Amino acid sequence: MAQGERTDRVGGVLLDMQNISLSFGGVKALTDISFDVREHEIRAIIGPNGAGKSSMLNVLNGVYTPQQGSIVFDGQRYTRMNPRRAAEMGIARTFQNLALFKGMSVLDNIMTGRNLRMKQGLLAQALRLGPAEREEIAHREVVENIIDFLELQAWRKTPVGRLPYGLQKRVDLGRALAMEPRLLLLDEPMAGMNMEEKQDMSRYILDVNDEFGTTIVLIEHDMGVVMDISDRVVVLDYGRKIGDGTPDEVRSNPEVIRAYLGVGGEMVDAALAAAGSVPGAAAAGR
Amino acid sequence: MAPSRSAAPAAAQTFPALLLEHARLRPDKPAIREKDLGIWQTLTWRQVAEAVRATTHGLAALGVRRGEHVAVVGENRPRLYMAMMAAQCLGAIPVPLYQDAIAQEMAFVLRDAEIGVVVAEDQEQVDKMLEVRGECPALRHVIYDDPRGLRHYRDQALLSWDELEALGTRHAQAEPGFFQDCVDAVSPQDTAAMFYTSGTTGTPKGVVLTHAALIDRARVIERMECLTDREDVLAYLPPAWIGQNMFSYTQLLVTGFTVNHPESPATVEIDMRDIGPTYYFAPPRVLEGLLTRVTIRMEDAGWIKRRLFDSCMALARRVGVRLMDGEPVGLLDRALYALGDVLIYGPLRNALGMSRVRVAYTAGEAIGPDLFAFYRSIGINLKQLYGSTETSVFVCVQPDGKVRADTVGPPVEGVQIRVADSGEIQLKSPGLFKEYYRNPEATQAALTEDGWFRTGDAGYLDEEGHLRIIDRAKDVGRLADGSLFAPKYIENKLKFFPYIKEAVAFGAGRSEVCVFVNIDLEAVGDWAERRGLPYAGYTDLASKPEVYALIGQCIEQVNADLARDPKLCGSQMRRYLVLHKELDPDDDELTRTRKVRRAFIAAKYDTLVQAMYEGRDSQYVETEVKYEDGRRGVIRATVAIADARVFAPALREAA
Amino acid sequence: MGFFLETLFGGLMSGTLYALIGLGFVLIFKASGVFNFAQGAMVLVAALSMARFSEWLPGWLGFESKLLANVLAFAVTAGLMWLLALAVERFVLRHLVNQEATTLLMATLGISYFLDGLGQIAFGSSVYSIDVGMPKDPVFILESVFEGGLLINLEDLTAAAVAAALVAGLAAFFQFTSTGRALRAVADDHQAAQSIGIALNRIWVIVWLVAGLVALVAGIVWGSKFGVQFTLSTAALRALPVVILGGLTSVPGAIVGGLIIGVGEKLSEVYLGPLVGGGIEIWFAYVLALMFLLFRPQGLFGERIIDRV
Amino acid sequence: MFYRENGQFKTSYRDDQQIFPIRQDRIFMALLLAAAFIAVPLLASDYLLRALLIPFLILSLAAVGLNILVGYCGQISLGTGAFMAVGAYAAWNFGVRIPELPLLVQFLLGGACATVVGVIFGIPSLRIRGLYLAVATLAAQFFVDWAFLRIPFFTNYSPSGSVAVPPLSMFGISLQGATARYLLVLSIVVVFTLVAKNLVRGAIGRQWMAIRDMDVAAAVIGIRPMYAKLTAFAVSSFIVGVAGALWGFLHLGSWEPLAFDLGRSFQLLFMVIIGGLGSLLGSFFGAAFIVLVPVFLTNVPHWFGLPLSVDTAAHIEHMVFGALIVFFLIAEPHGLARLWSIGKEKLRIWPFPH
Repeated sequence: MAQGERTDRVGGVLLDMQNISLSFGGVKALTDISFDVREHEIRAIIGPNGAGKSSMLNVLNGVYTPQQGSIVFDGQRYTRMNPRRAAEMGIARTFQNLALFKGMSVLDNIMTGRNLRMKQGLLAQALRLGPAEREEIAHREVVENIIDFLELQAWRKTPVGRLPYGLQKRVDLGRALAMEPRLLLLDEPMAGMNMEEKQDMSRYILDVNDEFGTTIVLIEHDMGVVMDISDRVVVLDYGRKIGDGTPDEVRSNPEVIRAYLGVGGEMVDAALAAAGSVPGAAAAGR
Repeated sequence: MAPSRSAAPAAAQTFPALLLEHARLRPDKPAIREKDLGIWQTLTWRQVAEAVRATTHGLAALGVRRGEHVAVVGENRPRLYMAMMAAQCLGAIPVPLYQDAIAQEMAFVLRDAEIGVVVAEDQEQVDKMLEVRGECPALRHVIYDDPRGLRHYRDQALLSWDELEALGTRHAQAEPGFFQDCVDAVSPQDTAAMFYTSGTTGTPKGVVLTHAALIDRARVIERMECLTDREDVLAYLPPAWIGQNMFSYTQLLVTGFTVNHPESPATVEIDMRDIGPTYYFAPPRVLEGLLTRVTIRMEDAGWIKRRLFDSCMALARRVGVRLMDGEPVGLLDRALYALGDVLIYGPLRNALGMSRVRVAYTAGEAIGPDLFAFYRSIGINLKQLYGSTETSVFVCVQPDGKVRADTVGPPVEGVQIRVADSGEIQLKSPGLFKEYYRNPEATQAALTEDGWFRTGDAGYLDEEGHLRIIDRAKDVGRLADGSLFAPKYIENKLKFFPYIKEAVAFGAGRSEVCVFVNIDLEAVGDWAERRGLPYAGYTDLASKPEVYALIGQCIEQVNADLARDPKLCGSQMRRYLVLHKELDPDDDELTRTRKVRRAFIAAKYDTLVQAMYEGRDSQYVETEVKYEDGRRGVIRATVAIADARVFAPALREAA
Repeated sequence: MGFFLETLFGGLMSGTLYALIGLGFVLIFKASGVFNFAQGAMVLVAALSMARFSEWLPGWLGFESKLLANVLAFAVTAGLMWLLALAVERFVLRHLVNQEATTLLMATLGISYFLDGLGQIAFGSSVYSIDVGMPKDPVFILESVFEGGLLINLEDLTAAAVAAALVAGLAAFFQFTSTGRALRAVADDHQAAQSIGIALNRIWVIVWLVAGLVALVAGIVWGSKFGVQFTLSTAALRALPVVILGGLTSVPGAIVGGLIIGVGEKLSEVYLGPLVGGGIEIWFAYVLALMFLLFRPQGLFGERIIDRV
Repeated sequence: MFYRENGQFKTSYRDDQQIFPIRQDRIFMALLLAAAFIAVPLLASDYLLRALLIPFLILSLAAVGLNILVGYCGQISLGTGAFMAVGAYAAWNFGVRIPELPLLVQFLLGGACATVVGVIFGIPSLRIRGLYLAVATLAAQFFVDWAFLRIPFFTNYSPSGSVAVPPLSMFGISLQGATARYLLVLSIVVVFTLVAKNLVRGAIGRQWMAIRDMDVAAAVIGIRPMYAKLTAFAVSSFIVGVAGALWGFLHLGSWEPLAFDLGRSFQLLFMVIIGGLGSLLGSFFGAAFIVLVPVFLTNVPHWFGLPLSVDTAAHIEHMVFGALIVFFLIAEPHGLARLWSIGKEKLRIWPFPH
């Protein structure tokens, strides 16, 4: 269960971003960025605020359309993506500023993640015919497994609005997992969490990667955690790629340090502290 | 269909036989439910029997032989239960381990019982096993129930439950008759299970219990409480603890009711409300916790509701218990109580998950009379029982209608009790253990030469034949005049008062009994505020004459109690004082588990002790204290000493 | 050709009316993000009170002068509008800060119902007239260009003039007065506005007052043309497409939109109506706006909406 | 207080997902239905049925329809009246032109037509949101009003422009009596409410709510906004259309476009607001409320012996509604339904406050 074994499992290139450039009315958000993601690996995109991390994700799953560059997913080349297609191809994501469905229960929120797989027609649903009910139940079972996996049992039927922030983050992850994605995009999964919550979250992320072999791309602010759980890291700064490689390579990259120095000492501390491992991650067998 | 009393005829004298009986008599009735994936997944007796058969073959395939020990470690989980059954079918001996024990503690047991195969619940337990494998040469296989996180474990010893069953089916094809042969080979006198006593003194001891012993006790209780196969039990305590094991495993197999396993420790309360068990068991601390939650939640209620609640509870205190005991109660009170039942008691029982409880037991430690009364008064048939691992739990049980807070009821069918001159309770019972595993000297020490079991508890049978536990035998002392002196007993009685946090009784070898008292700052502080009594901190409050009066009343009540008790009336408290500081583990006055260190305190506060026995009415002391931040300081105070009202033993006849 | 131009003029004229009402919508939306469905009701109430007071006051105070009557009535009504603004802020907006736009919309629906009821209880529900002495007689212009010239209604001209004046006034108000600037600030960003110490509540009162006055003017113009009655309130709804077309946040948008709609209505009514049984001006404006929306959801002059994730 | 949930554990998802998982609720519901189907017809007077219960039920149904659109899918609509009108006129036209058509089929066809119109006017919702959409739906209102007023075909060239339904009967049972009508309406309302419930608690319902709560996230997990919104419009206007047909056939008997004007649209909107957005139960509360207030307003003064003139009463009614809307939006944005569920929760955890 050591690092060695993990890296064996990492397969060929699943996603390849080629020379992506994106701008909003003249303002350049991303400039000619290329990087690839391999099957089963955990790939981190880090960088100071406004480095274009989120824009990167939004391009990845088709919320934004880049002016230049193309996305190669699983051998298929796309110059423009749209959310629906991304979802159908098996790309799921979580959101930085929780985008849960406030009015719905934890269960229903995660159930929505199954909608692409629910085929029963309007009429069948309206009359709750056998097939419709069976389908509902079949997917309920899948969702229950996710709830079990994320240890949300105690809140199954609570409206997500009433949950504490940390739990909502977990539900968000659960909703993405319900799509049984090949590629999972995590937008600052640990933003605004305390150390303990961060450790839990990193444990879940690793477990997802282990249990389901899901390829994961995550954006993070907290270098410490990222360095600990990711196989390779891309560093962005002002929409440009300034570093790419294993955590150690990145950590020793002078340009990276400079970028972080640029935004304040504590980030560097984080970067250096990153050497020390996160118990949560350790517990998960890393 | 009508609920049938355990139809498993006397023929079935072993657990395997019982299992097959139920599979035959009630194949489609639920045997084990588990809240899993959001619903109560149900296993019928047939399914259980089938799974056990496969598992038995599986264990056999792993080379488990008759008489070998098989460890089972985890929460209450159907598969762990079935593993125990399977082991028993093989004639092997299941040894449940405490799931929260650390690896090293387990290592001892694994070595002591030469465990070859462990059935573990999940990654957490598996990790422990792998950690100590080096020290346990015998350990060959670790079977796990929940594969989560174990996917990439490459250890040869590891085996998933499914793999085990697969092995089983193959083995079954090879030797079809095997299972039945094993089952038939098991005899009632064989060892059924081994429980390690948590070992307050020295290393844990393996208590060896036979099929006959366990099953006999369960049968007796089934008759006594008229248990049927319709009962629902919630298994939420460690299965390695004989109490839980008796209720949710032995009785399950004897009576054939349904045992329910909660989803996770975090959801026990919800699951309890879901299931609404009919047959319930809880140690006092659990009941205490529930009651506290109730009071706290009521705090925030509007005043109308609170008034209603308080008045209803008052009524309940007055008549509830008597109704429960079937004593005569005025018609008006009955009517009022019925109303209260709709408004408060019923909903309360529902909130506690006890609406359906027919029989509830508590045991393990002394239970406060108020706490005890609370549950009975709202219509929950809570009763005390007395027993231990060595006695297969049931020694004494309070029969319906004869329930009192301060006794544990009469010996149940088949149990003989005698009180040694030392005051120790000794007993004979069909449920008695065979021996301590590989520990003859301990076994010998536990039994008298004429074969009675030494409980190590001091007490006596009162005139109604109810057993009354006073104290641990070793703690019981005697006053100068030779009469019985049980400090813990007295201290507990005092501590049942909300105002008293700690108490230390002195008197061994002395003429009379005196006590130190620690007031409960919260309770007394609250009491003081309500009567507008200003105070500055603990020491100040403790020295108030009003407080002394308050504590005086408590002591008086206890004395009255003691006076009613022929054996203990001698040890009524003559004098008391309220300590000027709170007893504190940091000052070594309490153990980390908050048990008073009588000797240490006696030495430390010698001046006060002297003062009490010299009859002074106040004494100046300086005491060194350690603060949280490690600084040391000195508290100087003049501690008042008061006399307590005592009662003549005669008072009993008068009353 | 002449006929066409006449229709065109007619359209422009009624367009100014729509513009006036649209102006009310825009003002309030700009400053408080509220889509004020009650604008119509405000027009109705204003018109009613104007009509009635100008009729009552002479009796009460015993004077003859029509002019004076109108002036006083105007003053009184303006006062009423001020009270209304206060009330709305105090009892509604204050409690609905940071609510969703749709919630606020429904609130204003409530207000409009309330006003409809109140207005008619207070002032009665039959048809009244306002006479502020607007020249009614038609005139012919450009007789040199077309024979017979074009028939123009002076009244409409005046209305247009008034509208123009009002817009100019408002523009000036927004540009040059500190309050006006404050309003613009608020419109741009509530938080920011508060942080630089602009009291939202005060702003709201002012804005609703202004909107009230606009409503009053609209009421006068409209009322003196068609008479004052309940239908005014719903008639105002027909001005909604104006803001849709012009963009909710743009004053010029309201004007342009108003004119477009006005013209569109008249032309369609004249040239399209007969084919489908007439009366189409009721919905034409809406369908026009709707079509338009499909291509430019934020309206002619509205700001673009970008949603971030 | 009356809830005893111990032992009501669920051993299958089927049980767990039923509409009323708690036994006490099922009992209550059963009693309620029994009362509605048996007790009421026996006891209620003709006036009560015709003037209160029938309108209440039909408006409830319409509110249910509207609630699906506004409350569940978050697409505000001010054109409900129009869709009712379409339902009513369509049903009537089918009746007139194909006399042998059974009544129920007419109603359903009415609903179908309303669906078509609803979807057409729902298309803008794909591009525009909130306020703009609200205004857009007004277009439907005005257009439809106009169409039925000015296009003679729809009124089968009746000179007066108003239409009247012939004596109705169903399965040979005459529907002239108030009781018969009441029972028919009640049955239809119950059935459609059940259908609506099934939809909102199913996959499609979750899609609607997802769109309502956070449309970007919804799109990211593969929900097609177009599908979700248009189905909402379709289902909503179908139910509203049927309600419209019932309103015309079983309540009014004869009507003209005015019966379904903008006022009606607002009235229905008020119902769902006061009753509770996103709650079918709320639709019924809202309808009851809106039906009762006028009765109240007209009767109360009489009790105090000060008769109000009809239109004064009408004006006061306006004011009260207006005030109430604002009040509810401020005090309890989730309407009566929320109050109800709070009350229910309190009963469940009684005697504890939380």
